[in-house]
Amino acid sequence: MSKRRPYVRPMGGWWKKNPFYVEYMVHESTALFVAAYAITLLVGLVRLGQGEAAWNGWLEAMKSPLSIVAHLAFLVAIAYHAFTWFKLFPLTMPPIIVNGKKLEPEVVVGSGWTAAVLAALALLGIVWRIAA
Amino acid sequence: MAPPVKRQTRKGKHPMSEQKIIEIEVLRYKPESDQAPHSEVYKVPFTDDMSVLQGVQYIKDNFDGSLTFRWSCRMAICGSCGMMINGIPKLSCESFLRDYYPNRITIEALANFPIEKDLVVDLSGFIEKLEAIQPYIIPKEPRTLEQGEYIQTPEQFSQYIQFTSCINCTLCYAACPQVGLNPDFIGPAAMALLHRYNMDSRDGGQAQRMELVASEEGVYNCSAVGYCSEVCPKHVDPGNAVNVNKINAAKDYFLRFLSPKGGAQ
Amino acid sequence: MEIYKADVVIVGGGGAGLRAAIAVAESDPSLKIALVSKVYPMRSHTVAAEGGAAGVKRPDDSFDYHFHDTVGGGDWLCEQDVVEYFVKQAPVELTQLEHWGCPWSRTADGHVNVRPFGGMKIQRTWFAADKSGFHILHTLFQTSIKYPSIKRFDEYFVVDLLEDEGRCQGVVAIEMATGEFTMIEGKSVILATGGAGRVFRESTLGGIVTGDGMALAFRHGVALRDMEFVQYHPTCMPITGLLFTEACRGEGGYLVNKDGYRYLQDYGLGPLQDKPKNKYMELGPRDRLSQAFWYEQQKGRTIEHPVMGSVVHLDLRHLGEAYLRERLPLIYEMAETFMGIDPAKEPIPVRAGVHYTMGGVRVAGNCESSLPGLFAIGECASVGIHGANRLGSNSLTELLVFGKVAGDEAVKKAQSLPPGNSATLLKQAQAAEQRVLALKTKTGGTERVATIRKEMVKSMEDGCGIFRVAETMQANCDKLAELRERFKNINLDDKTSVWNTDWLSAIELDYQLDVAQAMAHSAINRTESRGAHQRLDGPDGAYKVRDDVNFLKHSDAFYVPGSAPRITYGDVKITKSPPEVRVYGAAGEKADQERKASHV
Amino acid sequence: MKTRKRSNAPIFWGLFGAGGMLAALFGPMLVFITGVAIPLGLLLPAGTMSYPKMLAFAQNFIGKGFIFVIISLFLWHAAHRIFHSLHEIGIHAGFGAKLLTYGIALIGTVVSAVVLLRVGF
Ligand SMILES: Cc1cc2nc3c(=O)[nH]c(=O)nc-3n(C[C@H](O)[C@H](O)[C@H](O)COP(=O)(O)OP(=O)(O)OC[C@H]3O[C@@H](n4cnc5c(N)ncnc54)[C@H](O)[C@@H]3O)c2cc1C
Ligand code: SF4
Ligand code: F3S
Ligand code: FES
Repeated sequence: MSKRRPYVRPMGGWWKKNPFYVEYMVHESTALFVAAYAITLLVGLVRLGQGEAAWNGWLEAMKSPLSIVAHLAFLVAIAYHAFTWFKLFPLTMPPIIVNGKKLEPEVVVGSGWTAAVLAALALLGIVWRIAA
Repeated sequence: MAPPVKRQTRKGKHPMSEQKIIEIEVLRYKPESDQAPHSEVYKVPFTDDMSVLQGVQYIKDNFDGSLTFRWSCRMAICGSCGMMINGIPKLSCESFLRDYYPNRITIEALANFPIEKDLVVDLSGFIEKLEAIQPYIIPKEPRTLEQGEYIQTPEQFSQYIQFTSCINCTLCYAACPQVGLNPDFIGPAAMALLHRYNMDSRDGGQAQRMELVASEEGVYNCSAVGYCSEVCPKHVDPGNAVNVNKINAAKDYFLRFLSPKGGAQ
Repeated sequence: MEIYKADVVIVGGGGAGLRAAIAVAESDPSLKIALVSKVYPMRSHTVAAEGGAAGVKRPDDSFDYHFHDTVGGGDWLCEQDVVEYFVKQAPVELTQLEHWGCPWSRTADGHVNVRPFGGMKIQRTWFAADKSGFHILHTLFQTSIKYPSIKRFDEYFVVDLLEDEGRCQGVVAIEMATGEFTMIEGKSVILATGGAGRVFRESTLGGIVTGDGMALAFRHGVALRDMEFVQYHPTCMPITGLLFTEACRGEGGYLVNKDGYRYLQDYGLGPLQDKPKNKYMELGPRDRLSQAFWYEQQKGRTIEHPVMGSVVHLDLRHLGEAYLRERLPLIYEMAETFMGIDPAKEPIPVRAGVHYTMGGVRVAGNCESSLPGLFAIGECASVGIHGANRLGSNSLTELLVFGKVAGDEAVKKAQSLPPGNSATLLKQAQAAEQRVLALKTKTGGTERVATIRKEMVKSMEDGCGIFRVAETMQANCDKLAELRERFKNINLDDKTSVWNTDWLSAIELDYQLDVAQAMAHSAINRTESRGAHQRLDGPDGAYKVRDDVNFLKHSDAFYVPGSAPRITYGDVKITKSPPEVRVYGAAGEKADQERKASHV
Repeated sequence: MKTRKRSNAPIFWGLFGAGGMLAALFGPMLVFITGVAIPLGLLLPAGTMSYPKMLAFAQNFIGKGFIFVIISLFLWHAAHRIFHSLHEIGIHAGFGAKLLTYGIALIGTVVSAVVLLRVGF
């Protein structure tokens, strides 16, 4: 009879054990804010479908201090999402090889952030043009 | 080819001789008498050139011969001596006591593996995963020995060479929570090795290996935590291998509806 | 006891063992192979080899050159017929490894590249950066997974050989995870257990390199040949003994003493060369370079360091960071992490350390020992290609060439022999089990494993150093005899079954003491200087020179239970290279030319 | 050799990735526009999101597509991450967890599709 008795350590609370994991959990939790924002938009869309009064009601609700505070929180969380999303690119994307050399991770991440800023500005510009 | 070394080097240079005493707290587990692991603290005299491995050896040689751990090469190439050092998976032969002094240093068996005894973990699951990925050349164009070597251009060489540096130390498994949460997950190092063969211009086995990549034990267990690549002592970037293969597996998943033969079943 | 019936048992999962296993699996897939190793195969010490593997590659090279470099490098103590076979097979095997995926470093046009190495006339060392052994081992291990007939016994520790009807028929091993015994039967047994350098103190070798296979064969009456020849490598890290590969010099590194002087020019290796030149200066053979280090130390021209002791400098600075990172990445990292030195900015302090055992289990050219059915390959074997001094990069190739030979021979055996008598074998295995268990369970002893080990390595270093004299050699023999006695009084801290490394290291120590005795006694009996065995004594210093009249002979050490080994001598096979003066540098070149002239 | 079951994750993972990318590129600015700038009357012209403008936007092909993609992919992105996180904190991947995450995303997708179809072209 074998005297082996391998001991399996429990996983509970693993994410508290290392700052790296804590950060991971934080950036994962931005998903809650993305979901909340998407639902806000969905409600808006439904109201839009219900006619002008309903839509205006939604617009009004968006002005409540609670809503403003919530959206500021969404803004921070989703901006952090964007920040980490591109930061992970060297991990998640195939390496880009230029002249036989792998593009440095800093370059990849930097390009991602730049793209995000440009996309945001473009969006603002388009909205502006449609509105004007 | 080697990526830049991130590791810190010492300012003070050559090891100095004065002896200091460091406290080493070791998580001990004796399967034949202990219900669960417990810690023991040892006071170890050390010099600046001593690695954590040498600290542990000192304990075995002088205090308690029953302390159990794996080691061999002492030069960070055989991959035996991984431990959790202050909670971080590291090769104990290339971690130095001086970097922790005067604080106490805690040592534990690699996380996410069952502990067999003290610092020795059960690696059989990992070895099965290595074997499962078909880690050998499945020739694209077979060649006889008389025909000599395959030609491999620097570009072709650079595609896979990084993923050949894995020493199977399993630090990345200890770093990956998804391995802990689902022990069947094929995991970072095995995927890096799979990717190594897929990317080799001599190999034509990518389609054969897809079944595993795309399976329930495969790449989609990874949630891009990325700590695997962070702790890898050989800069293999196993996390990248896993994540790139998510893309490959997704292509295969959708394309199989289009192509007559399809990918994996 | 568990029983497993194999056709071929291979002990050792290093380069040699894996190559043999693949050879058997390829030539007859119906044979059952048991590959037994005390560590997972990819942890074997082959993993640490840095520089590369020799095999003729360039058009300006030839088998003849490789032959002469090897035989001359071995100070004519080589089996020349075996060397002839070896040099011819070398490129075949290295190409085979390429087909299996080994990432050899390449030239810009995609062909395998070769680098210069010490004692080689033309560059012919195939390399994979400075991790050649690592890549060879992992390639072989991964390739071995392809063959279902290879059953691995990973982390099984072999404690005895089984012998019946006058032939070797299997092994007994401890499953380390449980502490239980397994008998593995086989029609042939191949030992591939690696070297024994851990009987010394400062060495480039991993903790597992304890000479187990040598001791196993020795105890079964097989001779250990040429054990006095222990290679010191000239460029090791002080204290730890970690290796800075010869490729550092192959790539153009300099060795300088405390005055910044390239001292090798004073030791028959000059004149000074700027660029690496084969067989000159830093590319001389290891024995000569280590000896030069010793002389510098005697002359007070080494650098004295309070902790590291006497060192010289390995200077790589002129090669530049980019080149070093490409060609010697491991060396670069090792210098940084272990010593806090940036080799592109500072010279690396180095000293000579134990590196390789030229001797080993005596086998014929087909790798079979005097005990039928028992083969030996790799560093644990003495097949006769290294003689008195191995040339760097010949041993990795040896693993492949002779791994294949032994595999093929074992297949022939397995196909022609009937299965053994299991009952008799089991009885033997059980006796071995009792003997080995007794070491663990016995109480009342007072000696610790670590203490005896420490005294052994110290004594070996003093008695079997780069230069040797009768007095310290005798003291070493006496010390080892004393330690043998004290070993009987050993007491283990750990008496449990699961993963008992206290017990395993005691068994290893037992092996080491046998091997150490074989070395010590072979050394004291050889009253000449040849290759790695250099003496400073004798009447009027008579032993300082080579003595072909009396000692152009292999030494054979035989086990004598409870006593010092018996040493006898055997002939050396000479085919086409009669002994000459062994010279390098300009003198070597001149001798080469003279030889050529006399041949036409 | 062991036969392995093919994972269906590529679908969810693909949606997750697409949503994550959109959220990273446009998320912060969208939140700023709809949740901060418009309600507070900052920066953008008044009436930017007035009923006629928004209705027209929702009736336009591109506008319709944009709204649909943003809402549904944001939801799938979040659902996938939350599903994993539940697993990670020890609430294991059962049917309940799937219903709570992917279920909500599915409902959101269907609802937005229906509304967008109903507002006409
Ligand atoms: C630092 C270093 C650098 C080197 N560089 C070079 C070089 O550049 N070129 C070159 O040609 N040579 C080099 N060498 C030498 C060469 O690497 C070795 O001689 C060779 O690798 C030995 O291989 P092996 O297969 O015989 O043994 P190893 O690789 O040592 O394998 C021994 C195997 O036997 C097993 N084993 C041992 N005892 C037992 C037991 N009791 N029970 C079960 N299993 C057991 C072990 O587990 C292991 O698997 C170098 C050596 C060192 C140390
Ligand atoms: S990928 Fe890196 S961390 Fe993982 S086993 Fe290989 S070398 Fe170790
Ligand atoms: S840590 Fe684990 S989750 Fe993925 S990126 Fe690495 S395998
Ligand atoms: S002892 Fe080999 S990696 Fe540390």
